[in-house]
Amino acid sequence: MTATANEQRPLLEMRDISKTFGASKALSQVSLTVRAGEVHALMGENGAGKSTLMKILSGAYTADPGGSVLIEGVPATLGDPLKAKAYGIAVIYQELSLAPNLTVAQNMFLGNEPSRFGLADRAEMRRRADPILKQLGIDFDASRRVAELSLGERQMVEIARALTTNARIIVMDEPTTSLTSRETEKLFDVIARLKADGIAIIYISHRMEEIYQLSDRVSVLRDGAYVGTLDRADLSASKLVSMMVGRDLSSFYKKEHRQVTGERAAVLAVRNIGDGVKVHDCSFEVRAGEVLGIAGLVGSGRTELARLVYGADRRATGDVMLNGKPISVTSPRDALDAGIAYLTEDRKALGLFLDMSISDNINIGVIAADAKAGGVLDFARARERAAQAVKSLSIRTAGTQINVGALSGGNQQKALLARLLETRPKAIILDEPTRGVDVGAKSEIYRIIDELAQNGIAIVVISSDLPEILGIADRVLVMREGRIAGEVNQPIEQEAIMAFATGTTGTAA
Amino acid sequence: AAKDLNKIGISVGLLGNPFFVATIKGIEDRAKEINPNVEVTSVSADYDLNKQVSQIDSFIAAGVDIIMLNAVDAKAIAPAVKKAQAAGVVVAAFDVSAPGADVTVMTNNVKAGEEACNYIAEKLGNKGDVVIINGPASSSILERVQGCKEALGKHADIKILSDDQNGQGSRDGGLAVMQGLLTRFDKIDAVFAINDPTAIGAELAAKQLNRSEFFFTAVDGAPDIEKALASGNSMIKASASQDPYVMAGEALKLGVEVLNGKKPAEPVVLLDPQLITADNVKDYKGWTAAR
Amino acid sequence: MTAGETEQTRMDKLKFRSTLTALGMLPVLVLLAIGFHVLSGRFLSVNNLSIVMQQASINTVLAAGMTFVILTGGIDLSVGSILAASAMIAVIVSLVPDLGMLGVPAAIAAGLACGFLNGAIIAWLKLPPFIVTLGSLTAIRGVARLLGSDTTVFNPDLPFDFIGNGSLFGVPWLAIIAIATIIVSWFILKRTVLGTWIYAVGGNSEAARLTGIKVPLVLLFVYSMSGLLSGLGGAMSAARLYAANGLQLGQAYELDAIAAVILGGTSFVGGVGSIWGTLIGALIIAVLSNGLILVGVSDIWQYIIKGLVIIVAVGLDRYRLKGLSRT
Amino acid sequence: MTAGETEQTRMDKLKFRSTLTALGMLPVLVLLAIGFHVLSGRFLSVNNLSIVMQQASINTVLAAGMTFVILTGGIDLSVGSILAASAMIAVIVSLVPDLGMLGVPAAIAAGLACGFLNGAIIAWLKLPPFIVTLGSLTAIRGVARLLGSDTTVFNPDLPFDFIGNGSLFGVPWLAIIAIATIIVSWFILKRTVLGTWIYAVGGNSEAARLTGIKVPLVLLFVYSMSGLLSGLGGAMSAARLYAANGLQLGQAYELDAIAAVILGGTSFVGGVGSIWGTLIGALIIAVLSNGLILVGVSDIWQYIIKGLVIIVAVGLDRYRLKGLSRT
Ligand SMILES: Nc1ncnc2c1ncn2[C@@H]1O[C@H](COP(=O)(O)OP(=O)(O)OP(=O)(O)O)[C@@H](O)[C@H]1O
Ligand SMILES: Nc1ncnc2c1ncn2[C@@H]1O[C@H](COP(=O)(O)OP(=O)(O)OP(=O)(O)O)[C@@H](O)[C@H]1O
Ligand SMILES: [Mg+2]
Ligand SMILES: [Mg+2]
Repeated sequence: MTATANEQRPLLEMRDISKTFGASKALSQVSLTVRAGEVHALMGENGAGKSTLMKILSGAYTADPGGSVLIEGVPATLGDPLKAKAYGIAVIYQELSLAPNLTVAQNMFLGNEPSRFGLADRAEMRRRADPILKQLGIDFDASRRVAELSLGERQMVEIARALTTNARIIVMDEPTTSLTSRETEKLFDVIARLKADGIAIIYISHRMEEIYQLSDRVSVLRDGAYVGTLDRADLSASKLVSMMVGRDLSSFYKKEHRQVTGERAAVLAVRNIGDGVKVHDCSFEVRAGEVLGIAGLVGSGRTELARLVYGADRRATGDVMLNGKPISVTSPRDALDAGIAYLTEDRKALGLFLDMSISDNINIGVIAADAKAGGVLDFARARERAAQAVKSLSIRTAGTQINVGALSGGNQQKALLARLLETRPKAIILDEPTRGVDVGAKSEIYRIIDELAQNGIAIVVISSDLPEILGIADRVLVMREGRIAGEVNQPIEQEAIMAFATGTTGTAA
Repeated sequence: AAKDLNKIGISVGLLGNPFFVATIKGIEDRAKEINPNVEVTSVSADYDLNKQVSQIDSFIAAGVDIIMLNAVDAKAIAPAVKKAQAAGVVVAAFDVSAPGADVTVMTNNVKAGEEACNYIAEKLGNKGDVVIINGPASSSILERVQGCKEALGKHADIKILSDDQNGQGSRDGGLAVMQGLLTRFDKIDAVFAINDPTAIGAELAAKQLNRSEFFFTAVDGAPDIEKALASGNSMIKASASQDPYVMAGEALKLGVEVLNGKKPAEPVVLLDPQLITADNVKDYKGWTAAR
Repeated sequence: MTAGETEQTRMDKLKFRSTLTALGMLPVLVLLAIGFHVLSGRFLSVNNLSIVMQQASINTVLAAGMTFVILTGGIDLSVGSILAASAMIAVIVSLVPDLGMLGVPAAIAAGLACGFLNGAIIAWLKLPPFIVTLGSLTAIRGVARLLGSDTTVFNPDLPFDFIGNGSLFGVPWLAIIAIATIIVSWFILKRTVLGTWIYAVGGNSEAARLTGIKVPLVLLFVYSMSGLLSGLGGAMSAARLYAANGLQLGQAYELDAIAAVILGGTSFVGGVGSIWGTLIGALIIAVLSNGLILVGVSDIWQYIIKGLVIIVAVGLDRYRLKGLSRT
Repeated sequence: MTAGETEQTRMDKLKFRSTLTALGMLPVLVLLAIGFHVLSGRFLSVNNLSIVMQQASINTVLAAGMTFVILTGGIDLSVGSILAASAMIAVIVSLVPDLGMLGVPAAIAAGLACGFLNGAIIAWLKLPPFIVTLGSLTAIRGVARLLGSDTTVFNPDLPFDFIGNGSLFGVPWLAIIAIATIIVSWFILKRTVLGTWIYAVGGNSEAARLTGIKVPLVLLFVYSMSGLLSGLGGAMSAARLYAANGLQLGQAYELDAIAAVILGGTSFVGGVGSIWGTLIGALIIAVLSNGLILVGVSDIWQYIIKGLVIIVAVGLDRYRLKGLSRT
């Protein structure tokens, strides 16, 4: 495979691309060469400039003057999404870019509608959409409104959209962050087929195993600069990591707490909780210092379950108990007061206040408790807390007063985590805690989870990243169609989880 | 202490009304006769007292000699008038009284209402059902309605079916209200509209619904009603007309006299309305007539 | 099996819900109509219904244009002023001998020009719609006054007065125009590619841009459309009144138009809503005004009741949809 | 190193940018003032500036309340009606022998009550603010008329008239109240927990809820605040005019208040903006109205110029920020 790809001439060449945002240089003189029929992985830490480079390719941003882009050796003028489209470039964006009020089919063909005399041809749309959806193993209807889909399902739509155009170059910017292994496999099948058709794929991901599995070559960016390209043959974790971060990460997925035993009292216990629609009759408990993983396929109801426990949605049945006492949770406020915290899977839409400072974002949950008489803000205390959090979670930022929106994804995630920790929870539910987070930040988040566990906090981790679940959970619950399909105890094995998730075994307890 | 007339500020209730355009013309013409280089600034208060008071403040700051005032509120404008006078500015009111103004010239609105409704009573033989289409509660409109009710009240057999619907003093308001009233009442003998646009709008409603058992009277003598009366086939039979051009010009002349130190013999001058009907409209000199 | 079943019930639920949403405020409208009929005994007469349709017509046309704008997440405050300016032009042109009939196209063209200007500033200079149209609300009002030198222009022999006062098979022309406007708008919004783009821009304008939709052109279109329909409204108003006044005509019409759109369930955030809802919203407003006069409620109480009914109406609507919403 | 350096310059740029943003439309205000002075020779007199401040004061107070509301992503259309009702109450109470001074607190309380109602409906019934306050715009207008049986209430011996016409060390009381309102608002927004919550709710209301902020209480507060300040505006208006009229007073004031807020750089989407910007926005509007009269521009042209200046002002602002903005 690699050999044939090597012989092909470059389909895409990006030369000396630079991009400045206001004062900050996101890219400086980056070059990238991609051949037809290869999967070219692009790696780098959060904020390294991967998405920016791809947005220049797709015409979403205009590059600084000086660089050039060549397609099949011919200089191309990009700078506008339409032109990029005309060159056969399709992009799956990292931040989902769907119109929530339109249907799946409409979104797939947005800006590219099959039409007759300006009239949208719905039948044709459906005719062309269905095979693509089927190919991706999508089981929801193309006439569903995107607003009604879960994050993972939306990501599938985004992928489906890239396949509707006859693109020669498809960019996939972290396409699997909300996907579980089953969907990911489907995606990989599709990628293999595209590759065979001679289509070039630029693949961005923070998941190492995907890179190993897929890529023909890997290019690495660091701090907006091009570091180098590795051939498949030369790939190794240590090489990649050191290219990306310039240091060694040995403590990946390392669990050190490991002393949880059955005698420990349950901190958080949930009995027969359900909302009557997407979640039915779920019960589980988490002990102090325990990390309980929740796995399941996309749309299996894990997020919904967490939101019910946290009081974010109205529940139809069930009780929540903390330290053995039933508590009444009808709103997130109640949950927080009782000592339950929840980290949302969608940090931009549901977590952060992007126009507020890092300090405000970290402190917002506790400013009321910290306030001086009359509800006057205690700035000194807030600054102190923010500085402390930035230090202990290693949030990489120039200061605590800049907007959290200016941080890279991983650092945003840590800021959000810091907010939860400031409330000193007894139990904490983390929904996809490392979504879109780079290796370095990931290992730091694992370290934080570990520390929390050691401090006796009960932790629930919902994750679509199976290796992650395997690596950090002490025990795993698997959800399927809104119910808890089974529990996997030590030693935790991938096959057992997948069996429950896909329903190939009967329900066990 | 005599002063020259250099700057005039005019504030009227609502400039878009041809009535006020005529008043401004009247003021400008008379003022130019006195000083051809006079500077005239006219503004519309849009029936907002706060706005009018602000405008008076601004006029004082701009150093006008006379403020020609069509008060938005006949009572509540008093403090602003006092303030202007304290700053040495003469205040001449027209169309609506302004307490404390140096001079006031206005139409006798009670009389206007009376004349229009006397015409109704006469024409109906002192018997029948009458509708009054009311308008925004300004003093002149209140007075017209009051005059009308006094005139109709003299006849026991005349019944007022409705008097609390607001036609906003405009064509479309009159049209909408009349459509409702016509659906509500099967038989109406006459309608008094508080001004001409209301009457014209109401007539449009009647024509649309093919109702013709009644007729209209109104107050104003606006240009569009002249045409209607002259056409002879209009259901509007009479309008108690005012003469805004003369009225405002008169107010300015009296104001200039005050400016020159002459106390007016009569601080409030009431001009009598003239009832125009199809018969005498030929001789009527309208608002827009060249003078 | 179970999965299929739940999928089925869910689909049913979804269908049921979208029917309900489309139905929107219709129940409120029906309730109001019946209420007024019981109280006045006259509301549901053919004659009166035709009056209500007439009274609703201009607002319906304005609200249709406003629907386009609000669907993209914008707002157009200038519709009342554009209506006034176009009505002035309609009457002024109608006074030209022999060319009188051109008053209608002239008014529409004037409206289109104003809307195009709004759209150009919003789309290309990227200024906030609220401020831009607030500015043009004021400026175009000035132009409307200038056109008639601040007086009422009128034409008792308006050549196109049948539009305002005539009817076809008993249906007033005004109502026919309003319904035609709604149907055309529906067609554009739901059947054309442009319509999809309008919804997409309102739902997520950055996403729309990234898929290659020319967002500025879409914005230009919706504001031009709103302007054009305001111009049409101006012609209708002129035809109805045989006259126009630059200052008084159309004051605060934007509020009624926006109210119709929002009552009709279109979201201020953009991207969500339907033109049928707008029609029902406009009818509710007209029914209220007409019904309260019929029942003989005094002007003051009309204000109070109207205000309360508007709030209660959306309240009912919300309550109706409640069982189906997320939280 | 390089990373540290760029970080540093970025921080500098960010600071510079936020200063510029806070500065907002100040340059436009200064330009307008100088322009009017050059043209009229009288604008910058102490006397006239005091008049401008007075004229700006009521709108400033309303706009301060509106800033709270718009920061949460809402809107309050009812401020003009609340102002009218409160002014009626202020004058009516002032006529009660011996208790006359209570007119001011009565007006404020009335405003607060109206605002609280708006807030309660919006926060707990979760109805759209535009419709709710459009409803109360109408309903409260009716109540205001009812209060005075549709006439002007008048009190030439208003016990608290010094508020409207007196001054302290040459500064009109009205202006002092307006500035005090701005300072208190600034304090609440920037120095208290509540203020942070207001920004948070406007920035991302779902995230705010998930963070445990009681979003309904925050909404209740901002609409109550807007009502209270409208009540204060009513008292100020009554004190200035010695009178109040339920129908005419405060018509379309909401548009001026919103314009001041938006001119001041507060975003309609919520979460972004500052109260100082609002002050400058309100001053720009007052300067325009006063300056155009001073220069002797006719009423019609005042409309046209005002409209254009508003658009040009935001245009300039956008242009000024362009080099610094993200995209
Ligand atoms: N619109 C923007 N304005 C200002 N700075 C930006 C903008 N977009 C990105 N940046 C900055 O550019 C740098 C590169 O960001 P980019 O999104 O390309 O990183 P990435 O490699 O895709 O990271 P991640 O893995 O977190 O997605 C970061 O420092 C980021 O803060
Ligand atoms: N806003 C919404 N409106 C309607 N349905 C929704 C909404 N959000 C999610 N759903 C549906 O609820 C089901 C469960 O979604 P949930 O987000 O709980 O799944 P999940 O297991 O967390 O999946 P993911 O990994 O995709 O986040 C999905 O079928 C999804 O389509
Ligand atoms: Mg990225
Ligand atoms: Mg999830």
